[in-house]
This record gives sequence, C-alpha cells and structure tokens, in this order.
Amino acid sequence: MLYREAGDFKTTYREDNQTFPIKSERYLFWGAMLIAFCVVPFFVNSYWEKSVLVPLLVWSLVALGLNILTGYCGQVSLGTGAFMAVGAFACYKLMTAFPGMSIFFVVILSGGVTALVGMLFGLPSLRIKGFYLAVATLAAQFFLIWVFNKFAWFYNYSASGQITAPERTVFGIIVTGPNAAPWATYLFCLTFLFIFAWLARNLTRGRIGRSWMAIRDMDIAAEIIGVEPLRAKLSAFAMSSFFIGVGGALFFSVYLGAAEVTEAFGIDKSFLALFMVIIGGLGSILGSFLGAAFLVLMPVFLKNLFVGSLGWPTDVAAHIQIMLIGGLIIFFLIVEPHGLAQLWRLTKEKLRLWPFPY
Amino acid sequence: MLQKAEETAPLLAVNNIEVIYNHVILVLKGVSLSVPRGGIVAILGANGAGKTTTLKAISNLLRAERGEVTKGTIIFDGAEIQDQSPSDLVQRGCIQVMEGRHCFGHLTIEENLMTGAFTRKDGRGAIAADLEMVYDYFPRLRERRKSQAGYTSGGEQQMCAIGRALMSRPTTILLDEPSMGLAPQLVEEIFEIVSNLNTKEGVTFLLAEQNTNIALRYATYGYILESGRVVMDGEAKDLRENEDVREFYLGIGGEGRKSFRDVKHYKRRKRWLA
Amino acid sequence: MNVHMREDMSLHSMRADDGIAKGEELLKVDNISLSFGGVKAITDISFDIRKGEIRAIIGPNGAGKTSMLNVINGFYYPQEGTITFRGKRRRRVRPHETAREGIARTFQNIALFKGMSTLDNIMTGRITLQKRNMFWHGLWTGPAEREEIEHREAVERIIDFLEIEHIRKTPVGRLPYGLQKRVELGRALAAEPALLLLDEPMAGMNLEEKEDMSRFILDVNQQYGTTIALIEHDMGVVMDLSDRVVVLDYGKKIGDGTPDEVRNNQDVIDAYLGVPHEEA
Amino acid sequence: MSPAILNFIETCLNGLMAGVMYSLVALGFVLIFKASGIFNFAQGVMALFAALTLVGFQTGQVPFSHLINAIFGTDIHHWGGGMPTILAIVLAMGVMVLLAFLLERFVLKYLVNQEPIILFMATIGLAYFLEGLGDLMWGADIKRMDVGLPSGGSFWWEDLTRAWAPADADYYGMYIDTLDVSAAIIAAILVTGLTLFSQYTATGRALRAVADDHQAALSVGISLRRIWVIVWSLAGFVALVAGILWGAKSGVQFSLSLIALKALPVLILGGFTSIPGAIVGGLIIGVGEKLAEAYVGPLVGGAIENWFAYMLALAFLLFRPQGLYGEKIIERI
Amino acid sequence: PSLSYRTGPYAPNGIPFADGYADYLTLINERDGGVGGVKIDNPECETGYNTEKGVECYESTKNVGTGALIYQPLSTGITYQLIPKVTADGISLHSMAYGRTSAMNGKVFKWVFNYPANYWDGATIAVHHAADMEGGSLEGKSIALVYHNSAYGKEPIRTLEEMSKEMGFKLTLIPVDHPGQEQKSQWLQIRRERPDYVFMWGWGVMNSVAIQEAANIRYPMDHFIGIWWSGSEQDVLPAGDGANGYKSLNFTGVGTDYPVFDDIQKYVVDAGKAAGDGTNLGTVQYNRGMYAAMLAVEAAKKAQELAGHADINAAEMRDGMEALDVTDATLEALGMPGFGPTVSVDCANHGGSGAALVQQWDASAKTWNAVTEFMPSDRELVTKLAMEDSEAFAAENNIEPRACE
Ligand SMILES: Nc1ncnc2c1ncn2[C@@H]1O[C@H](COP(=O)(O)OP(=O)(O)OP(=O)(O)O)[C@@H](O)[C@H]1O
Ligand SMILES: Nc1ncnc2c1ncn2[C@@H]1O[C@H](COP(=O)(O)OP(=O)(O)OP(=O)(O)O)[C@@H](O)[C@H]1O
Ligand SMILES: [Mg+2]
Ligand SMILES: [Mg+2]
Repeated sequence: MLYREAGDFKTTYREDNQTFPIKSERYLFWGAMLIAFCVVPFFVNSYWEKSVLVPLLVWSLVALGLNILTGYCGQVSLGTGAFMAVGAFACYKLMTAFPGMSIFFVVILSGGVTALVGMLFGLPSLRIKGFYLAVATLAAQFFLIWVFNKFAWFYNYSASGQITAPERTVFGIIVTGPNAAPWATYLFCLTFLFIFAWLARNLTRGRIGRSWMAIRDMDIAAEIIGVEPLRAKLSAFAMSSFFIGVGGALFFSVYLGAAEVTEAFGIDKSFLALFMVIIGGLGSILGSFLGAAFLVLMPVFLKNLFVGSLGWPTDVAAHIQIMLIGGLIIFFLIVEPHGLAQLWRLTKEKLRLWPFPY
Repeated sequence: MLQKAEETAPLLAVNNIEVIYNHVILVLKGVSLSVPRGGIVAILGANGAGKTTTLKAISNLLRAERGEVTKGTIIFDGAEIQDQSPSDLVQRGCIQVMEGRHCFGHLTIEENLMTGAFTRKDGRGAIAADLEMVYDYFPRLRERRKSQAGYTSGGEQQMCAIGRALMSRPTTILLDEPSMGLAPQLVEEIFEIVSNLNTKEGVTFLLAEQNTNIALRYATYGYILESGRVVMDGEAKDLRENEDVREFYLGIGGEGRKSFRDVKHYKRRKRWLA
Repeated sequence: MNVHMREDMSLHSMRADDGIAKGEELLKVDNISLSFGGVKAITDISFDIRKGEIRAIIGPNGAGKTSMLNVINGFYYPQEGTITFRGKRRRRVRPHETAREGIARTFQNIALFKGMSTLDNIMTGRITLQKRNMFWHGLWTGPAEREEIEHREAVERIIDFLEIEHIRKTPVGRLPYGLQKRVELGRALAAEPALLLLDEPMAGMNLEEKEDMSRFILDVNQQYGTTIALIEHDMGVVMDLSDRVVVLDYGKKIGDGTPDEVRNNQDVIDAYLGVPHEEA
Repeated sequence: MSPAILNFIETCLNGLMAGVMYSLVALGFVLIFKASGIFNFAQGVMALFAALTLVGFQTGQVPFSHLINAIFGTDIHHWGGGMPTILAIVLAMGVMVLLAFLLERFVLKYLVNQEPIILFMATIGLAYFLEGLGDLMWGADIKRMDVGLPSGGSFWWEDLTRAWAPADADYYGMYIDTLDVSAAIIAAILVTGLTLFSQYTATGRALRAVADDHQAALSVGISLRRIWVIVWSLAGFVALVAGILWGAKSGVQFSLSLIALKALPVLILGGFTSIPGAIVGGLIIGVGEKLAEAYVGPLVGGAIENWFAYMLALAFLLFRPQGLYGEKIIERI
Repeated sequence: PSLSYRTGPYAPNGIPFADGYADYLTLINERDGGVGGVKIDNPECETGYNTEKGVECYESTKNVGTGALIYQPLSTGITYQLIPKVTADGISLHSMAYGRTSAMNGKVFKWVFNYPANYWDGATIAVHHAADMEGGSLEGKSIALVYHNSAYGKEPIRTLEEMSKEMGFKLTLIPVDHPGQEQKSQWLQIRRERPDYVFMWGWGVMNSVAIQEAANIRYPMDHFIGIWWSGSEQDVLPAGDGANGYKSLNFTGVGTDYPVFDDIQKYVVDAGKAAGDGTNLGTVQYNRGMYAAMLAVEAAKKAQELAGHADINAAEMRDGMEALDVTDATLEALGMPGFGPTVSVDCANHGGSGAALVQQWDASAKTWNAVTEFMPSDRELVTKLAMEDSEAFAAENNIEPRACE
C-alpha cells in the first residue's frame, strides 16, 4: 500500500486543521519545497527559466488569484488579463518613479493597486450573476486595456507604447532586466508564489473562505445565514485582484521584461487563466498549480514532441497541437469534471482502498 | 415469501445489482427485487439506504450523477434495460417521479405538465384531456397554472412533479417519496390516486416512501433496504404485522403509539445485518 | 458510545440573554400582507411568538407558510405590516442583518453549501459570531487560528449532539436527504440563535429519524431555551411538540391556539386535516 | 434637413445594420443556451469553421491537403473545379450537422447534469479543437467568400438622401451597405423562424426544460441526444449564415472567430435566453456604439467602440440583471 | 532561427514570409553548398504571433548547434521582448522594417538591426508619394491615418504630425481597435470628411476589412496608401474587384520576374524541398521573406570575410551585419536586380537606406505592380526622431551609447 492514513489520528483541532493532515503528504510537501528552493536553483538554465519555470510560477500565482474569485467565491471573471495589466503598469510606474524602492515592495504595492481596481470592477457583481457577470467583466478587460493604450502617461510617453522593465535588485541581486540570472528570477518568483499560496490557504480555510464558498454555493441561503454578500464578494474581488496584480507585475517585470498592453494582456490571457482554474479544479489550491502546469507545460511538451522529436513541419504540428489541447481539455472534463485536483483526490481514495476496487 | 411474485412473470425484475458512484463509493451491494404487473410495491428504509439509487438505477438516471450499475441485470417487460436511454424507457411506459421535485423552474406549471407529454403521439385532444385530469386531481395547480414553477411552494412543486409524470400516460410509475412536503390531506389523496390508477387502469407502481404507515396500507408488497441491501421483504400485510417493522417503522411498540415528546434519549438503532 | 449532553457544555453562550423573560413576546408579526404580482401569498396576518416556546405554523400547500418565514428573516419585504423582534420594530432589513440579530433557519428545499464538508457547513453558521478580519486570517497563526479553534470546539459540540461525527468531513452533496436535513439544523444551531425557524425539518424522514429529530428539537428548546418556530406537515409531530399552533390557509390565518384547540377547530379540519387526525 | 441631422440618422442607420450583424452571431449563442444552459464559447469558431468548409467545397479544395502532403510528400490541394454555391452550402450544412452529431456522441453525452461552467469549459475545448481542425483541413490562408450576395454602398439610397439636404449643403447622401441590408433580411427571417419554433412547438418547450434541469428532462422522457443534435445543428446553421455574411465582409480566416467577442455584449443585453432579445440587443448595441464612436470618440481619442458596447450592456444589466428579455433569474428559498 | 507564425490571426501573412525565408536559405544550401561552405541551419519555431511563445522559441533555439547567429522575430511585440535579451546574450536581431524604429540608432542598440527601412521612413515616403501625386505640394490637403490601435499602429503618428506642420496638410487620426472586423464608424467618418488621402497602418483582418470598406464607400483607391504590412495579396484579395488601384508601400520587388526564382524553382521547389507548397512564389510576403534571408546571407558572407574564417560566431555575425553593404551590383549578382533597396549599414546607422517603393494592386490580373522606383525617405526627420527616442531609452535603461568611430 502506497498511501496510508490509517494510524494517523488527530488529537487536537489544531492538528486537524493542518494543511496536510496526513503525515506522508506533509513529508512529500516539504521535500518538494526543499528541492524547489535549494536544489533547482543550481540547475536552472535560461531555457528552463524562461520557457518553463518562471511562466509556470507566475501563471500559478495568477490562477491562484482567479481561483479565489471563481473557484471559491463563484464569480466567473474574464477580466484577468486586464487586472494583470493593472499590476504590470503599476509596477512599471512605481519602478520608474521610485528607482530606489526594492522591487519586492514594488510588486506588492502593484498588487495593492490592482486590488483597488478589482474592487471597483467587482461592484456590479452584487447585482449581476453567473455568465452575465462573466461577460460584464469583459467590460473591465476592454476598458482597462484601452486606458493603458490610450493615455501615454502610463507608458511614460515612450514612442512605442511599450513598457520595458529596468534593472532592479533585491538584496543586491538582479531580478529584473535582461541581466538577471535564471536562478535569481526563479527564486524571486518562487518566493512570491510560496508566500501567496500560503496566504491563499490561510484565507480559504477559515471564516473568510467559508463566506466565499457559501456565496458560491447558494448566495441566498448564505445571506440568510448571515454572510454579507457585499463584503464577501468585494473581498474576494480584492484578494483575487491582489494576487493577479502581483502575478501581472511579475509577468511583466521578471518574465517578459517588456510588454505592450494590447498584446501581452489581451483577452486571451483572461481565457487562459480561466482554463487553468477550471482544468485544475475550481476551489482548490492544488488545482491552480495543476491547471497552470497543464496549460503552460503541455504546449511546450507537445511542441518539442512534434517538432523536436518527430520533425513535423511547424504549422502542421501547431495545428495538431491546438486540436490536441482542445481534445485533452474535453477529455479531462469527461473523465473528471471537477478538474485535475479532484482526479488526484479520487486517485488517493482509490489508493486508500487498494488493492480492492472499492 | 418471494414465491408469489415469481408465479406471474414480473413486469420489472432487478437482479442483484451493484451501484457505484464516482468509481469509488459503493452504494448498492446486491439488491434484487421484482414488481409484478399491476402491483404496487414499496421500498422502505432509512435515509441513505439506497432507495433513490435503486429507482434511478432502474430508470437509468444514474449516469447523470456519475454513478453506474456495475453488476446485475434489470429486466423490464421482458427486456434488459441497462443500455436503454431514459427516454426509451419513458416511451415504453416507465416513468420516474424524482425525489426533490425537480420541476423546470423557468417553465410555468402548465408548461411543466406539458413536457410530461413529450413522448406522446396520440394527438392534442388526448393530451388536453389528461391535462384536465391532472388539474382535477390537483385543483391547486389549476390556480397556479400560469406561474413559473420556480416560484411556487414546495407542495405545489411536488404536485407538479407527480402530475407531470401522469401526463405521459405511463404503465409503470417509479415514485420517489411522493408524500414529501405535502399536507396530510393531500398525502391521502395522492395515495388514493395511486390506488385508483392501479385498479382502474392497471398502472404498476414502485414507490420509495418514508411514510411507512401509509405506504404499507396501499402497497401489495414491500422491501426493506438497509445500507444497500434488502434485509426483508414480504406481503405488505405481513410486514405490517412484523414486530421489528412495527417498532422501527410504524412506531408502534408494545404499548401503542408513543408521543414524540416521550421518545427515549438518543436510543441506538437496531440494524438488520445482512 | 452514548453521548450525553453535559450541562456545562453549553451550546449557547450569548444571545439568549436579552432581557426578555421566558414566556414574554419575542417576535410579533402585525398585519402582514405580501403579494407577488397578482398572487396574494399572505393576507393581513398577525401572530406572536413567545420566548422559549415551540410555535408551529401549519396549513395546506401554498398557504404561505414558507413565505411567512421569509418575511420574518427579511428575505421578502411585506407590502404591509410590521415585525417586532426583541422589542424592535422593523420593516425593511437585509437577511444578513436579521441573522446577526439572532434569527437562524433551515430551508424547505435543502439549502446546504454543496461544495463544502459537513464541518465547514456548520462552521459557516458561526460566521456572524467570528470577528477576526482578513488580515489576521491571512496570517492565520495567532488570533485567527485561536478563534477558529474556539469555534470549532463549539461546532464539535453540535456535531456530537446531532450524532453526525462520522460524516464530519464528507461533502454534503453526497449525503442522503435525511442527514442533509440534520446538517442544516446543525448549521442553524451553530449561530446560537434566539429564534430558530425550521421549515419542514422532518420531510422525507422515516419514523425513527423523526423521533431523533424531535428529540433534537426538544433538547434545543428545553436545555437552551431557544425559541422555535416550525413548519411541518406531520400532524403527529406538530401536535406532540408544539406549544401553540398557527394555521394558515390561502394566506389567511384560520386558527391559532394550543394543539388541542386547533385540532378541534372545524375550519382547520376542513381546510387542512381532512378527517380528524387519526392516531397512528 | 441639415446635414448634421442627416449624418446623425446615417450613423444610427449604420449602427442598426452593424447591430444586425452582431445579432446573427449572438443568435447562435442564444439557441444553445436556451436549449441546454450551455454557454457555447465555440460559436465564433463554428462560424469560422462553417465558412471555411463552405469556401473549401466551393473552390474544390482537398481537405487535409497540407497534412497529406506533409506525410506522403504529395502535392495536392485542389481536386479540380469547384461546385455550385448552393450545393456547397448544403454540403457545408451537412458537415455542421455531422459535427453536432459527433459532438453529442463523444462529448455532451458524458457531461449530462454537470455545472454550467464545466460545460462552458468543454465548449472552449471544442473551440480549440475546431480551430486546429479548420486550419488543418483547409489551410490557414485567407479566403474569399463569394456566394453572390451584393455588397457595397447603395447608389439608389445615396441619391435619394442627397436630395433631402439643402441643395447648397456639402452633403453626399447617406451610405448604406447592401450586404448589411441582405443581412438584415436574413436575420429577420431567421429570428422569426426560430422564435416560432421555440415558442410554439413541443420541441421548443423541451429545449427550455432541458436548460433548466437535465436530469428531470431525462426523467420525463425527453431525449437529450435528439435535443442536442437538433440545437447544435441549428446553431451550426446560424453559424454558417453568420460565417457567410461576416466572411463576405472580412474574408474567411482565423479572425472570423473573434466576432464572438462582438456578439457577447449583445447577448447579455438582450438576455441569454431570448431570441428576439438577440436582435433588440444587437440593434441597441449597434446604434449605441456607433453613436459613441462618432460623437464621443473624437473627444477621447477614438476606438472606444469595443469597451463601450460592454459598458453599455453592463449599464443595462445593473437595472435588469437578466438582460432585457432574458428569463428572470429565479431567487426563492 | 526564424520565429514564424503559421497559426493564429496573422497566419495568412506569416506563412508565405516564413516560406520565402526558408526557401532562400535552402537555395543557398542546395545550390551553393551553404555560405562559404558552411550549411545554414534554420530551425523554425512557431510563435503564433504570441509574445510568450516567442520568448519560449528564443530560449529554445538560441543554443541550437553552435549557437544562434541571428534572429528574425517577425513580430513587433516579440522584438521588443527580445531586444534586451539579445543584447544581454550577444546575438543579433534583425527586425526587418518592423519592431522598434529607434533601433536604427546603432549607438544605443548594438545588437538590433532594422534595415532596410522603418515605419517612420514609410510614413515620410507615403507623404512624399502623395505630394508627388499632387504635383509637389500638400498644402491645404488632408490626410487621414487609419491605424491599428496598438503600439505598432501608433508608430507613424509622431512623424506624420511633424510633417503636417512642415508641409501644411491636415492630419486626422482614426484608430481601429483590434481585431478590426467592424470599421463602419471609421469609414463613415472618412466618407463625411473626404480626406484627400488615407494612409493605413493595419494588420491582419483589419487590412482587408478596411480595403473592402473603402471600396464600399467608393473612396478613390489610388489615394489610399498602406504601409508594407498592409500590402500583401492576402489583404486585397477578399475585397475582390473593389480593391483595384489600392496602393501600398513595399521594400522588395514583386512578382517572379527575377532570375533567382528560376533557381528556387529548380533547386528548391522541384526538388521537393520547399517549405510551403510552392504556390507562394512571387507573392509579397514570400519575396519579403526571401529578401530578409538574402540580407542575412550577405551579412554572413561579410562576417566570414571580416573574421577570416567560415565558422563565424554570433559576435562575428553582428560585425558582418554592421558592415553589410548591399549594392545594386550585389543584387544583380544574386539574380535579383532591383529586388530591394540597396542597404548599407554602419555602426551608428542600423536602419539601412530607408527607401521603399509604392506598389498598386491590379484586381483583374491579381498582381501588384510597382508604380514608383525605390524612393528615399526623409532621413533627416526620421533620424532626428529616432535619436530622441533611443536616447530616452538609453537613459531609462542606463545604457551608455557607443561612440562609433
Ligand atoms: N451522487 C452521489 N455521489 C456519491 N454518493 C452518493 C450520491 N448519491 C447518493 N450517494 C450515496 O448513496 C447512498 C444512498 O443514497 P440514496 O439517495 O439512494 O438513499 P435513499 O435511501 O434514497 O435516502 P433518503 O431517504 O434520504 O432519500 C447514500 O449513502 C449517499 O451518500
Ligand atoms: N417569490 C414568489 N413569487 C411568486 N409567487 C410566490 C413567491 N413565493 C411564494 N409564492 C406563492 O405564494 C404562495 C405561498 O407559498 P409558500 O411557499 O409560502 O407556501 P407554503 O405554505 O410554504 O406551502 P408548502 O407547504 O407547499 O411549502 C404559493 O402559491 C406560491 O406559489
Ligand atoms: Mg431518496
Ligand atoms: Mg413551504
């Protein structure tokens, strides 16, 4: 038996509230963290950094943020791209306005700015629900992008409308700009992700998380029970935007290094983030990671498989790749509509019963 | 006790079925039952015993809940029906009234009733006549015919769900907790309707019911389910006389009916272990 | 394992204490009328609920019972009439405000939060009692965790009380109907309400479970003095449990009094009971 | 009339026409949403796919030629000669029906009774799939759609309206695109037909039932399979019509699928479940955004149409959360 | 490597370009056995015109073989992305007539080249062409710029504003939001204002819709001039006959009337080694791809010459690019006489000559015809603007401009 929880009893509620109640899982988690923090940095090269790891970390962060809003609070949003843009532009303006400020705080502050904007655009959610809200959030998407494109102040009046991240450091280590070492950007993003995942976990396991989920599952009943919809929804919008803003800031400053708003933060980003949380599993922190991993890694993997290993023409490969991704999305939904995280849970349940089928 | 049912070839026979939800949760562990043509058979049992699951397995609605029948067969009217779609079944005269009403919230009461006639091909006239019949059974529905079902009261929805099933002119009805949420008077009426249809039109009933008392009064045969197994079955009148059934399902102990005020503190349940 | 309620393990720490003595008026409904478009759901109804009693509301289907509860906890706004709760008159409030004032309820069509476990559902009931803000929750370690554990203890008492320990971590969507009803009761209890509204708590239960449920209701009422208003169609339960009964029919009040009075009221018999209620 | 007023009228008129074009796409969404509660993200891609298929048949392309060539090293792309437009349309429609059929068989069947967002996600998967498939079958180059619909400004109308302005005014007459006029006619026919269908037939009622509750619909004997094949075919048909008209406007290529984004504000404004709503919503959005672009746009630097449409729809929603004609969201406990 | 895009919204343009680029390199490998005996390796990487995929492509290809020598990113967004990266990695980037215009300042952008022309060159050429049509002066005339509402579309605005001051024409700006399928408002505005000329900085579906709309309102098509990215067959074909007479800028010759095509047919297409199906030969984008490849090959030759050995590395390649001098004679020798403008690059000027021609669409023959020779741009103005921008960039990023000389 590979997976056991028998004999692992809790004697205090505190223990029972742990993130990983099962011992073997806990060890697995800390082991993984150890590797991620202490081993990977020594091996990461710029290909892994730029094509795989950093996008994975940044997207995980964004997916986490969206999952708070959509997965936990049930408010479908298609404005993620725009909120990332808010984070990115806030980051750019802060970086250029206060060159001396540590990039760490710049990123956090960008998240804060995004949270405010997110709350503003979350207001309609008090009246509008479901897919109506989803489409309505597109208003935020188009409007914000238009604003960033329109007003040259946001991109410091550069002739091209592009924003380029200047070089900034943390503890004297360069983390933005082209001269940043792969391990540095990787660790920088990983630290953020770690902190925010922990934050998300804390928020979702307590009262705040429950009020979100109550709104998601049945908003009328939730209100009658005593959940204040205004607070719950706006706090979800704020938190989610905070995460997404931080993600956007990292996306721009660390990952891309330069961005043009219409291209880097278009509506396809909003959709991508939504795919991640649905494929990964709504209302699951693990799901955010799995979803991000699936959608970041799968294309790279398929591409390397088709073009690199099989030597197909790039266009045929690209078309088939798109089809395959579509097919896989459908396939996973059929196998487990509640996402990869649920699949993982079921697998665990099966393992528990192993070797009996049920 | 089973012999009687076997003499006439049963209309519906469930042979030793197992049902699993989500690939891991085993709910029915070998349930067999048979329903004779023109009979009224009741399935009784505590919460979570698997009554609803059994009915859904028969009407093939399990797939929609990610459940599946992994073992056993279900025979209706001489044919195995596991692979048929629910709509085929309805066409063959077997319809289910689902637990928890499940009315179409956005449709009006009348439209809800009309959906029941979806599979019928016998013309508008006949359908309209049946509509009148349902309204006669449930005058309350006639009053609310133009209201959206989502806004009607719980009992009204329950009537609507039952009326909707009647609209398909079924020969077999699977009733899941028909009495739930209905006023006592209406409960009686519903069972009157059941027995009427049964005697006058020969409609067969399989009903899952918590109100054991009334169910056994109208049913001809009963099965008792406990955690996914049939633990007892027999003629309704025999069951009514059974000690255990009297105590646990009818609340009539040795000394007659107890007041709810006087039931013992946290008494442990007795379970039949199969 | 037989769980006994220890007297010191109080479910109710607060709220019950509001200066209203047992037997005095806790809630008063005055001349309430409510209609939806053309449909008159409630017409000019008045009654009161006294502290510490079990008050039943009965009536045929569609009589307006559920609507009445909805009015009481602010989900519907009556076109006319006022409601006085704990001496405060009000006309328009949001439901979450009434929850804060100490009204909790269960629903006719189960309204549990399907995506959450039993434990979380019941913990949600305590939302009005928890105070820590987002900042502390983000940090978790420290005040937020302490608060959570404190409330968890209270919730565990309720879980114990309702004998649902074994399904603590099960997602409620998977539970059978009867247990869901019980969890819903737990969720309402968790709010430590002054007034508990129960909408058909025993629908879909068999006798044994009804007995259990009756026990729970009586215990809550007797041990903690919680006032209870309940809607139920099982006359046996209603007559046995309640102190006073209101009868509604087509939105109008046709009877109000002790169970015995009501049982023998001819209007009530005609409209609702049909034949005089038979024993067993 | 002064040219300013005439210009205003002209802007409104063109807005109406543009709105009709959006409605055509929105209709497809409405159909599927109404019938199954699915928000069909793939509607735009379906329009593209239908248009690609139509053009492919019309010009006699060999499907998958690129793939075939890549694998077998052959060099084929056309099988010589095209086919009459009508035949091509019929065949393209056939492909859409086939698609609906396959979709039911391999996807929807397994997703009965799932939450709306899951079904939504599945349609996104479908969108990807069709996008790749369309390109793979017919190639990614831009194609010209020509089914013989007239296009270009109408002279007749221009001359007529020029006479309305004072003779000395600097005015050229009003502009109206004949393609838009055909679109309006087609849309009117479609909407009438579909409304009648959904309102007055048993199938129409069944559609709405399915949207409310899959399981209950199954239980009363509604065959989800049949319903789904029917509505997805209908949606395919609407997609084909939209594809033809938009294709004639902008050529057939990937961007055609993005018209879905123009249809969304129309959709929420009109209400997800209302066929006439799609048209009314389209008209409001069309006029609104054209007026905004013409009269507000210059003040703020233009290109405000896109977000303006969404903002307009959002503003309406604040007053009617279910859109103008959408079914009320039932809130009862 | 070439970062191509054969999928997504811009695939119709991306495919022939990538084909042209690849085919020319194949030709060199097949016919000449490579450059100076070294075979060219051209790994292609699909970006779908998407920035992140572009980055992935860059990272995945930069170490292929002995290391990448030059990048052709084919997207303005990706170019911006890569500018800092190639600078750090020391690999040259050739964003041919797109990307960051001010990259023509080689002092600041050591590793970036955008010859033979840039957008600002294009803007001045378009204005000059209009002036030529008006007999020399644009005084009192009006020009409307229909542009893609993005960084790319906004490129020419500064230049045109400067020129409108200088030459006295009135400039109207008409943005079109991405993707640009619906341009009714814009063209109604044009119809009412009747500008004498309409310029277009469009991309993707926006081009064909604009041309269609222009035809619909019966705008005189020969007064409608697009930038080179708005002037391929893909843009005009959907509009059918209506597009007849539409003009666009281009910096390569059109058609297959050059000796080099015979070789391509012979060594590449007939040999079954073509990247596409061979039907693209002579189209605008194909030729452009070829031209880009030719410049790369010439730069490589130069580099080998300078380095004195054939196996050049990235730094040597850059030197070659900076010393590139493509004259008419060179073109003649390559079998493409007059195919493109002459290009001569030096340390300070990475932008080439800035010349381009104007071509016009003949809808009945379905061909583009050049209507002018290669026209020089207003280099003075362009250089002035480029200096401002590049210096701002240098200041923002702490780059010390190179001295040059
Ligand atoms: N969709 C589901 N997924 C997982 N488990 C389920 C699901 N539906 C039912 N179950 C489980 O199956 C068992 C039987 O449930 P079922 O609804 O058939 O009981 P029942 O006898 O009808 O009870 P009740 O009287 O409460 O209606 C229960 O233990 C329940 O937890
Ligand atoms: N939101 C609403 N919109 C329209 N009609 C409503 C609404 N709420 C209730 N009604 C109507 O008001 C009447 C009373 O409904 P209510 O739910 O209060 O009945 P009830 O007494 O609880 O009945 P039951 O015992 O069947 O649950 C019903 O006829 C119902 O259709
Ligand atoms: Mg049941
Ligand atoms: Mg009720």
